[in-house]
Amino acid sequence: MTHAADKPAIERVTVIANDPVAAGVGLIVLSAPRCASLVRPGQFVHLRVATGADIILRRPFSIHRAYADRIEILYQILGTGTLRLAEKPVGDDTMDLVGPLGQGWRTPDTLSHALLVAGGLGAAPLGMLAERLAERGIAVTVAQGAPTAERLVARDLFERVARRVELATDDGSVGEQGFVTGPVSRLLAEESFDVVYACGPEPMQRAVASLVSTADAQCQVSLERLMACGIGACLSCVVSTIDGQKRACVDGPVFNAEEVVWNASETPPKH
Amino acid sequence: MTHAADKPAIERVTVIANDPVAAGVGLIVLSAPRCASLVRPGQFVHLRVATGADIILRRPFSIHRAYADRIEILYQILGTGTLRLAEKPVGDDTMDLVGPLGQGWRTPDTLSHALLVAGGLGAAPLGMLAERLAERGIAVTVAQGAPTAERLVARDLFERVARRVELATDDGSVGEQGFVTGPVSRLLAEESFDVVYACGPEPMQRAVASLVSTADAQCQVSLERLMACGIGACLSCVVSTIDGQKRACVDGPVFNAEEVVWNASETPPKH
Amino acid sequence: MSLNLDSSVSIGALTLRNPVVTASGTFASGREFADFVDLSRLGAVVTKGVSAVPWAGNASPRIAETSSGMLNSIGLQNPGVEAFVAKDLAWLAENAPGTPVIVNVSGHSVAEYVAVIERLEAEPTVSAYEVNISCPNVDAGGMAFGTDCVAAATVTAACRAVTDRTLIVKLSPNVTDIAGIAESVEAAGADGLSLINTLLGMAIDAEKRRPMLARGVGGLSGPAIKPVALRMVWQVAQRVGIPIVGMGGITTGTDAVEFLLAGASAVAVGTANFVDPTATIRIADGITEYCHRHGVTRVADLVGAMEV
Amino acid sequence: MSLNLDSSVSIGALTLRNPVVTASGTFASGREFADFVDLSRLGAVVTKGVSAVPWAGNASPRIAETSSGMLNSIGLQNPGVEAFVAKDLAWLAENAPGTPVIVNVSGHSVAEYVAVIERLEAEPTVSAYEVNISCPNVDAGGMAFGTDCVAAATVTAACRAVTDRTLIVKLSPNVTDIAGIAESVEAAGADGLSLINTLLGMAIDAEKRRPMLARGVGGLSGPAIKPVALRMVWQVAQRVGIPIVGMGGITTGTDAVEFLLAGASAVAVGTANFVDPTATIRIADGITEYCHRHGVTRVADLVGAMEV
Ligand SMILES: Cc1cc2nc3c(=O)[nH]c(=O)nc-3n(C[C@H](O)[C@H](O)[C@H](O)COP(=O)(O)OP(=O)(O)OC[C@H]3O[C@@H](n4cnc5c(N)ncnc54)[C@H](O)[C@@H]3O)c2cc1C
Ligand SMILES: Cc1cc2nc3c(=O)[nH]c(=O)nc-3n(C[C@H](O)[C@H](O)[C@H](O)COP(=O)(O)OP(=O)(O)OC[C@H]3O[C@@H](n4cnc5c(N)ncnc54)[C@H](O)[C@@H]3O)c2cc1C
Ligand SMILES: Cc1cc2nc3c(=O)[nH]c(=O)nc-3n(C[C@H](O)[C@H](O)[C@H](O)COP(=O)(O)O)c2cc1C
Ligand SMILES: Cc1cc2nc3c(=O)[nH]c(=O)nc-3n(C[C@H](O)[C@H](O)[C@H](O)COP(=O)(O)O)c2cc1C
Ligand code: FES
Ligand code: FES
Repeated sequence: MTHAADKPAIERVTVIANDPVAAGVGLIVLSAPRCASLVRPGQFVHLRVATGADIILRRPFSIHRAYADRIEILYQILGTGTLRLAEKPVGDDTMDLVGPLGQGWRTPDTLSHALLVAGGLGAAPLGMLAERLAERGIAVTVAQGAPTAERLVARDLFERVARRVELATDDGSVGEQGFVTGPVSRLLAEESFDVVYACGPEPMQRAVASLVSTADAQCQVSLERLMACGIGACLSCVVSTIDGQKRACVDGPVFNAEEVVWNASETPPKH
Repeated sequence: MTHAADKPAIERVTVIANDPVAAGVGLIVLSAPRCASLVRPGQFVHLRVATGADIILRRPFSIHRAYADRIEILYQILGTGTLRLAEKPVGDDTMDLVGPLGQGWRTPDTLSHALLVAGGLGAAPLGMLAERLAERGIAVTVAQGAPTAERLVARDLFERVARRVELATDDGSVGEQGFVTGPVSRLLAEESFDVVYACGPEPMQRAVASLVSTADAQCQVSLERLMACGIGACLSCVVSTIDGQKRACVDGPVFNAEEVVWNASETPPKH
Repeated sequence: MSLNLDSSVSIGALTLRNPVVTASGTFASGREFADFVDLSRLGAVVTKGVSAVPWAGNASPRIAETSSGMLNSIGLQNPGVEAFVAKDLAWLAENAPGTPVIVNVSGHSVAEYVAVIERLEAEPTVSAYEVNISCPNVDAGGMAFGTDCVAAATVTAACRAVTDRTLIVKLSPNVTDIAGIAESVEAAGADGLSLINTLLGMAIDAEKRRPMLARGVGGLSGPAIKPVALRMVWQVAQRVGIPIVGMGGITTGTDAVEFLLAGASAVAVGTANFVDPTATIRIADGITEYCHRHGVTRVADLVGAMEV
Repeated sequence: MSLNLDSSVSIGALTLRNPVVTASGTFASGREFADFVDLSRLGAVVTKGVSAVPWAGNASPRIAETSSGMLNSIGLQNPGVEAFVAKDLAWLAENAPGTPVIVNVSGHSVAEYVAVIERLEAEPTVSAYEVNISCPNVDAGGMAFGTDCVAAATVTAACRAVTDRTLIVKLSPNVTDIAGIAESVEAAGADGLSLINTLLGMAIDAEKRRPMLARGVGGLSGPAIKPVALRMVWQVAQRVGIPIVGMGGITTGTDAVEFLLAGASAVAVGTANFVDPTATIRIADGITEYCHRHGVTRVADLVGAMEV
């Protein structure tokens, strides 16, 4: 099988850095030249965290940033796999990835003003998008929410590239107190956007989608599902859509909000 | 349960050193204060090499040497567990042992001249014995055999403490060519020993035992069996004896040769 | 901290101070673990299999390691009921007086099972019997009794007839319909069920082109079988009224809680004892910790509390 | 280096260039793996389950990870035989012309199994059928057919009646006597058997007190089940004369050789495809390497070559 340039492949990775960025959240930098050169914002990798271990499945992670021969992954420690990921020392070369995978964020040529909505770890797949849009001279506004100020991961990145950043925290430690939907509705009222890109807990994405549906902007969401194969073969990652069942790994993870038939039971037990 | 001073216990260990000593053979030095202070020559530890791994059972290893707060294990890479052991970096503190376990070599007070017969990795449980006997001023003679000169592991230790060392290698690269039984029969003819301590492949131990039976010396052998629990509960390590089935882990691993009913099928598939 | 937690559970007339017992054959009769475990903290000691006369067990090798599990073909080696009474029961009476003793009973025939129980009726320190009709490692009897409803009921009824003590029957997972067998055993008078025994498996040495075990096949245990065990405990709990001792791969307190939620009233720890000789106590503490974290005041409230 | 090795094996009239095929439901119809695997190097592509009409499958979550394994309750979601012919068969004919296609057939009733085969008889690029009477993830039909000798024989005979192509029947491991079922299926006209399908299992979320899978139970696969699979392949091989496609946890070439030695004529790779998308080829290469190391010149010579 010839690896057509843009096709996913298995790639051995080396840990360049792996540091905590907030309580229970880490940022790992991996050397992965092929993936780094091919990945588009919103795509993910299926990472083999452990070999010879009691856990056998790969773990899917969005690519937070990509540059030169490196990719960055923002991860939250949820269970065995992410715990082992957090323990990987610099220089570790035991992991491999399958990627880049999935359909990323769609950025029409006509795009002139984008609103990025990040809830908690939802900031992960939006980092690279914000950077690439800014590079293209597209106006980027960000609405970010998290439980606490400390958990506003990637906030610096957003502050750096975005025209405007509105924050919300559950505890009000920074920005307005409450959910990110607060700033979002204000922004939708004050400004006009071509596309709204949302990622975070599914209820939050759903709420954002309904807010946007009343404004005249397109809304894209990145959905999480349990994934065995990550490449479209096992049907473990189904997403109910108005066109029937789709696969989050190959038809997504990014979907147009209008096509999604929201179904809480489909979301992974964790997150 | 109070840990009566000499009882086995679970002890977390730290890797002090771990280096190859011959092709496929390594020597690992572990910090294990309790075990180091209690162990008697010929005893072993049940080492948990991996946690969260696909292999769940502990691995039994003889204690090659013990001093201060340390124990040394001489290991041959045979499969998954020993391969992982060989990969343990200095400073690793993920392993724990259960030990010290089993009945070690018996050294009667009347003992004045001992013959130690080591075949290949059989040198492992004999190292500490040679040192302790020498410390007690008991004359130690060693007959050591291996496939090649390089595989005469612990040879330096034996040369250091033994009155006399006779070698045999399959390829004749050092000592006489052939099995260790050659030097053994010569030594039995030339000198007289109170006890012969033998460890190595079971056919070799059996051969040595029959040689000794004609001389008037006592013969002890250290037997290997597959072990699940290592503490006498599971009956996976049975040794056929003239007094019925015994357990290598608690009734052994050292047995008097005369009581052993040699049964090739009982020996582990490997070694 | 366990002051405000009632950890006790019941199996028939027998009350256990906590739900953690030992899985037969993995804990001998406790003596070998006394250096690691305070036996007075166990819900009960379930002894190794005891037969009317001494059994030599199977040829070696008797174990083989598999992914997240192990195979064994020990074959119920034991010195017979008389030696058991003289050595093990006596030792337990002296060293773990407060801990219930559940004797695991083996037999090649109905008569042999009955003979063991009849002999033990004379022993005041026996609290209950666990009749093993599911050992995959003996030719006659053993699993054969556990794979057929009629045979299972026959053994159960015969044992029931000779004792008023709590009678637990241990079921084989190597069947099409374990719940059906469970119902027959309940109808035949069992006070409780324990499941699962090992799954019949095989390991092969490709280099030598031989089975790893001298016997060829053996019983699979350990974390690998936990999903099958949970499913069977849950299925059986839906269909019978008597309490269940659940087992199969239990290694942590969370594993144990999963079995309770599936419908087990108690849990047995087996293979985990080989990996960590203190496993039973660690698991009991884990259950306590879970209860405190979830505001559970009676462990018994967890039994069958899964929402499906 | 494989020049001097004959890797071909036969299942009925069908000859495979090597013994490695894909396990149904883990490889879709090959398209998704084309980026990783040279499909022309596979012994055959065994497709996902195909039914007469589209099936929606089960609710999510549909998978759960377990020790050295995974549970799935996909439920044979598929677009039905017409869509399969139009999309998958056409794609395979164009992109893997030299590779035999074995269609895995699903049904809720005998009539549905027959309907799928009758429709596919018109398709020249179908080499064989694998009739799945063992899916634990559908309520009607599915496993029910695979757990009863009579029902299994009925489905087999009905399928046999409508095709002369190689007919393989896939057996369920969730039975007391798989060899007995195998004999009935052989007697009913099957050309081959494949085993094992998944073991029925369950995973529980202790924190949420809910099953991990929306369906509650699911099928256990992966290395955890290899010992059970090897035992069943070996038991069945002793009792039937037709070839066996062995599967269950195969992850390495050595695993595959173990199944051949136990009596399988071919091996299927399932869950391993999720861990390593190139697993099938790696395993085929591993078998070749083993043969060279052991001086084996025909892979077929390994079939059933275990000394017991
Ligand atoms: C397309 C995609 C992109 C993702 N990007 C990120 C990211 O950038 N950063 C991040 O922290 N997490 C991300 N996740 C979630 C991440 O995959 C899970 O947190 C992770 O798999 C948990 O593994 P674990 O072993 O720690 O948890 P465990 O609960 O022990 O895992 C058990 C099983 O459940 C699966 N699982 C558990 N939670 C999730 C989940 N939320 N989504 C998918 N599978 C899950 C695991 O993969 C494993 O198979 C993403 C998920 C998807 C589908
Ligand atoms: C009392 C005793 C003392 C020992 N002392 C030493 C020593 O000092 N140095 C040394 O190199 N080896 C020693 N061994 C052998 C050592 O335990 C095995 O080589 C080791 O367990 C192999 O593990 P593995 O995972 O690498 O091999 P694998 O073959 O992958 O192991 C698979 C299973 O078989 C068991 N096993 C395989 N070979 C043996 C064997 N020969 N003996 C016991 N179990 C085995 C493993 O423990 C494991 O349970 C001793 C064995 C015993 C019983
Ligand atoms: C080495 C060994 C010996 C066993 N002996 C017995 C026995 O004598 N009687 C019995 O009923 N079960 C016996 N079993 C089965 C266990 O009691 C238990 O049912 C099974 O191992 C599953 O639990 P686990 O996965 O926690 O080990 C034995 C299991 C092992 C591993
Ligand atoms: C996600 C998944 C889907 C499956 N779908 C099917 C199917 O459609 N038809 C079938 O006969 N078997 C199906 N199986 C069973 C496999 O083909 C195979 O029999 C089983 O997984 C054991 O092999 P393994 O351990 O290598 O995965 C499926 C297995 C998995 C894991
Ligand atoms: S993860 Fe397998 S199809 Fe999406
Ligand atoms: S290893 Fe368990 S009794 Fe010896």
